[in-house]
Amino acid sequence: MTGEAIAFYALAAITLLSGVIVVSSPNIVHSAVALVPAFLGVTGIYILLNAEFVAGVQVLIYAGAITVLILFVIMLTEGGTGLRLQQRNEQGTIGAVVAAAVAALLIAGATRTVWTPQPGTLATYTPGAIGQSFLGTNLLAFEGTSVVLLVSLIGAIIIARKED
Amino acid sequence: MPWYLELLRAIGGTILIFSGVAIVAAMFGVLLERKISAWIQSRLGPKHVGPQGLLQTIADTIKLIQKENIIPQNADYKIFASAVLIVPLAALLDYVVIPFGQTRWGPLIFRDLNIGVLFFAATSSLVVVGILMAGWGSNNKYALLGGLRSAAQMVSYEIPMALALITVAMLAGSLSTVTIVNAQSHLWYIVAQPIAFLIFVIAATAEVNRVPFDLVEAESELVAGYFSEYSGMRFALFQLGEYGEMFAMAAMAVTLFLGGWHGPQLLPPVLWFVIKLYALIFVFMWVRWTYPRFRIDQLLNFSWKVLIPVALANLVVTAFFVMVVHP
Amino acid sequence: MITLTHYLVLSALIFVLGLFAVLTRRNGVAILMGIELMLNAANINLVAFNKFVAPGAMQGQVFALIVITLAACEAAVGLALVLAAYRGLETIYLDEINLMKW
Amino acid sequence: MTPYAWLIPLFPLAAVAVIIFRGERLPGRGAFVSIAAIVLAGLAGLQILGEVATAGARADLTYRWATLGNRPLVVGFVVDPLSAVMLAMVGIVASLITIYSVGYMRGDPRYPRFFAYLSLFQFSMLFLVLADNFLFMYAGWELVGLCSYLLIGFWFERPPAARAALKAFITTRVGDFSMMIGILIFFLHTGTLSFTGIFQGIQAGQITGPLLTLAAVLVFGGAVGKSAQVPLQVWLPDAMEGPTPVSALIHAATMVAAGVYLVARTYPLFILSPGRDALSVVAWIGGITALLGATMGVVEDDIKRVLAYSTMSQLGYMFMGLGVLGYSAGMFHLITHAFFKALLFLGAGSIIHAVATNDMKAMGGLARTMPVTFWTFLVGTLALTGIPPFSGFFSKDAILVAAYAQNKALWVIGTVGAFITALYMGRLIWYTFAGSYRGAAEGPDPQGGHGGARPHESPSVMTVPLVILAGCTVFLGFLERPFGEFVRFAGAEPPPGPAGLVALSVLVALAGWAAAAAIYPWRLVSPSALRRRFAWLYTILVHKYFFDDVYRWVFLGAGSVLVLIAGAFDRYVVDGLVNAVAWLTGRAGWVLRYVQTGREENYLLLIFLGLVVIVLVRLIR
Repeated sequence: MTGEAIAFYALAAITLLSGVIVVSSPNIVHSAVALVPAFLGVTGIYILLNAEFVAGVQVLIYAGAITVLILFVIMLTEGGTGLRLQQRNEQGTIGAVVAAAVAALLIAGATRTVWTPQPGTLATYTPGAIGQSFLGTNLLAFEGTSVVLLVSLIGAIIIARKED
Repeated sequence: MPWYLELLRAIGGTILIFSGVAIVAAMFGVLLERKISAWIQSRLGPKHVGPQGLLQTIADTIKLIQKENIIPQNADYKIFASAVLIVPLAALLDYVVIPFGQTRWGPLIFRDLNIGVLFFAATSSLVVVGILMAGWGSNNKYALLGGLRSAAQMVSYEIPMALALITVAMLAGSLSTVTIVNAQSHLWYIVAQPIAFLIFVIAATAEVNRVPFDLVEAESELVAGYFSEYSGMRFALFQLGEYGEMFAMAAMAVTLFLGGWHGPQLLPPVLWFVIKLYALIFVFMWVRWTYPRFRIDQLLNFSWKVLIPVALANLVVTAFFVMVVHP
Repeated sequence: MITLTHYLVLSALIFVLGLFAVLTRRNGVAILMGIELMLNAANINLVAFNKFVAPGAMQGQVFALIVITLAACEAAVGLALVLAAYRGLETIYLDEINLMKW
Repeated sequence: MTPYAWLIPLFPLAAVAVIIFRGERLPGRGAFVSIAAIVLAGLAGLQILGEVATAGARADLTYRWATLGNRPLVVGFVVDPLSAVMLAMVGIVASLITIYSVGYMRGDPRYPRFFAYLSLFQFSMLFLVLADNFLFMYAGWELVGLCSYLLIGFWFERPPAARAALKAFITTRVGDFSMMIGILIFFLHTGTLSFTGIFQGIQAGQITGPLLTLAAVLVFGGAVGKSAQVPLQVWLPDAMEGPTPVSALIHAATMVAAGVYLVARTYPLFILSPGRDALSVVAWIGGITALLGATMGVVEDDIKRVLAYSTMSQLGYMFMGLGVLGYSAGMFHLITHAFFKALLFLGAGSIIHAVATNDMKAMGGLARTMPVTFWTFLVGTLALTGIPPFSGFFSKDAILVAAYAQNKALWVIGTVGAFITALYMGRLIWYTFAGSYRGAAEGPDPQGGHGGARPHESPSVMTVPLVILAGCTVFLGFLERPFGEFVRFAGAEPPPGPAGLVALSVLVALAGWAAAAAIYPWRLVSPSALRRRFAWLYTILVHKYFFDDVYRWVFLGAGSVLVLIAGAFDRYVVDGLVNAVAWLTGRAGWVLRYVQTGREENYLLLIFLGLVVIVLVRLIR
């Protein structure tokens, strides 16, 4: 067990355990709060993968913004007032079966494929390099994303505002 | 040794050491706050414990540790208890990337991350989660309202703050705090970017929930906001987190705009940093005891309708200068 | 030695957790949380493939960032929809929102 | 200047943009923009004409626009004597008419729009004139057609105007379609759309025999439609519903002459067709139209329609001239006709402006009240009827000489036409200007330009263009020889005719005047007696040779039967099928809708279930 393996397994455990709480907790607030360690675990995974900028953005957006947004909405809707006994719908069992089957297939596919790792040197993923890539080769995707961002911003405001 | 393990070690070390530093800073900060408020309000302030009341906070801390931890009857215990950890932890994480000074062996910093500023923004944004958890977990309407206000406020003010950070990073051409400080060896960015500095300080004041943006814990409206129900050591931890966050914000402002440890050769760099830090802290306290409080709608409007447009315009103008005028 | 497969299995498990949430939760917000988990799993894949299969490239991280951005969009719009539904129908439980059914 | 000729059409186009968007808010409601644009374009046109005439400047500005398959689509503009002359003519006439319109259209609620349309037309016409390929030519062709439609129907509140606009558009469309087919045939066989490329292709034998003749005639079909030749002449008289400056500009001077210009521009197509069959078609169509138009003019009472028939007939002369190898004669007649017919129309407009009616029988005695109009109108009439030394005499005479050398039958037709021309124009003059005013004493609306029981001379903004045009009319005729050397086509130079020929045609014209004088002022023969005596002829003429009726019967009658059948087919077979499908889908949906739970979880579950099943099946097989 190298340090890397220890870190990986610890982070995976954090992520998966929090994930289980997210999907299974009968209390929606607990689910939402459990998202934070799950996202932070994924952040750690990114750091293990040398993607520190992605990790920073992950914390900033997922843990810092999306979770807060989700908690906010829960508290503005019924999550803040009362608990429902029934959080799971009628297809819980078959859903679990299907999810398990998908998991089995995905894991089988991941483990049985022979991946040939490229031994090339890892690029230094500085923020500057990523920025160059965004405004260079991936400019179209960048612009498209910004348009989507703008549209969803406007759309969210229009959907959520009170009609008067 | 792979660098990610180094990072983990650095974080651990920061937490260990800065728990000490930050606790001391927070305790001293509380004392300072009381002294300054007293001075501004023409009172004397704490005076009996130790010389000139210097040991007052220590006494308070001991008192708080001794006190019973009261948990409200219908509180959500897990959330109620874990919220206490998140707030100070997030505040302490901020210190990882703050360069305190220059020594013979290099800058005095735990890790000079190349995403330093982003790291700072990310960790400081985590505080909101803790506050929301505290507000909801207390099962108290004042606490919940305080938590919700805090969430709205902090999410709103994170944006102008991040824009101000980006402006500075753009000028320095790096997200690394050490590089940014070194880039100011001749000219502090408060001169080049007065607007960004103002925006940062205003947003920082809002982020740490201080007057005039202290709606989250507005005593006259919400008792103590999200930590109304906390007592004893948990209350102390919240205080620690809050003051730690304030010191972190001030330190970041010093790093980004006031030239960090740079200063005339008279004093060692670390001392320069501390002087600037406390000057800024004094400004925060001065403002706190001088200004009245905003209304919640004024607060949110101010962020979305004034600060963000101004910050965006500033960003564009800066980008223009960086790219076109002075490449 | 942690290989690509480790990351892929982890991402598959996170994805399935998200899928399970989406399939079985009644609460609209919980379903959004499941979607966020699935997107995170996809991001792990992107970054892991970038490191192991195409070490010189940027695309994996770049697209992970784009996915994060789009996740933020999705969360904003989705939560706005949940709010609107709650305001109009007084429920965010998706099986109770059936005005247009049949 | 010549290399920048392509800029000329842009002046009016800019004016269109300015007037459309700012017109109502500009001082003088934007008319000056239009005037400035066309005057500038006209001056540039004159400058180019000068350069081409003196320095022999030429320009062929080509641009490779696109590649269709392996065929390059080369477009561009050409400046040569032909287009230079047309540029100058269009520029001058259009400038004068635009200035005139300021007076004529004063007070119209859609005043700026009128000038915008006028400028748009000028742009299109200049564009058409400069085109060096069929693509641009066709584009300009359609654009002038559009402007014609818009301007004929400018007063669209009046049902006849709206109907006339539609009629003009649809009738010319028939010709345009034929032209398009012709162009496509050429493109198919020579692989190019540029005129020179097609001419070279023909000389290289890429398209020969009857197909060449057919294609040339099809292209000529466009000219037939646009220039109102038999059998597509029916729209031109109705087009007189438009404002009179429009009639002068579009339906006398420029657009209808575009057909003639097209034939002149693509002259090699016709002259190279086997046995010059295509050229003969042009000549005969022109000759027939010349005669038919003139005869119909005799019985018409509407002053503008008389002029319209006259235009039609004169265009016939031009085609005839081109058809009998009188290339420069035909083109010269185009130019002189443009000036004197514009003059006549503007004079008629001035009259209509004064008396507020189109009916000649309600006029009379206007020579005294409107002296400027009368004298200029008389100049135009004399030119039209071919009295020396007015310009019409020279050009028409040249055509007749060419016809005499080539085809005696056409010469006879042309000469008879000249007689009738003098007859109906004399009738017009005497009805309008002589005698006493027969206009009703009841005054139409007292305010507005088109009113007043008492005829009066028009404002100078209208009379000055008349005088200038009259001056041109007088003076242009003496340019016959230089013109013939300037605009000519090798191989289409008719031999000089016998000397008596000129005298004969003058005599014929004078005879026409004399006959008119005998009938109208002197009453040697009463018009009504003539009408009774030749009742059958009168009926035919009044009904315009029954063209409209035949078209109505054939196209509307047969067409409506066809439409009925097609409608029934559509309703019962096509719609029936669609309805059956819809019914089936509806029933299926009625049953299957219970599958649509409207719940995302169910759908997603099925999607992933399906995914699992598909992957498993794939793994097992």
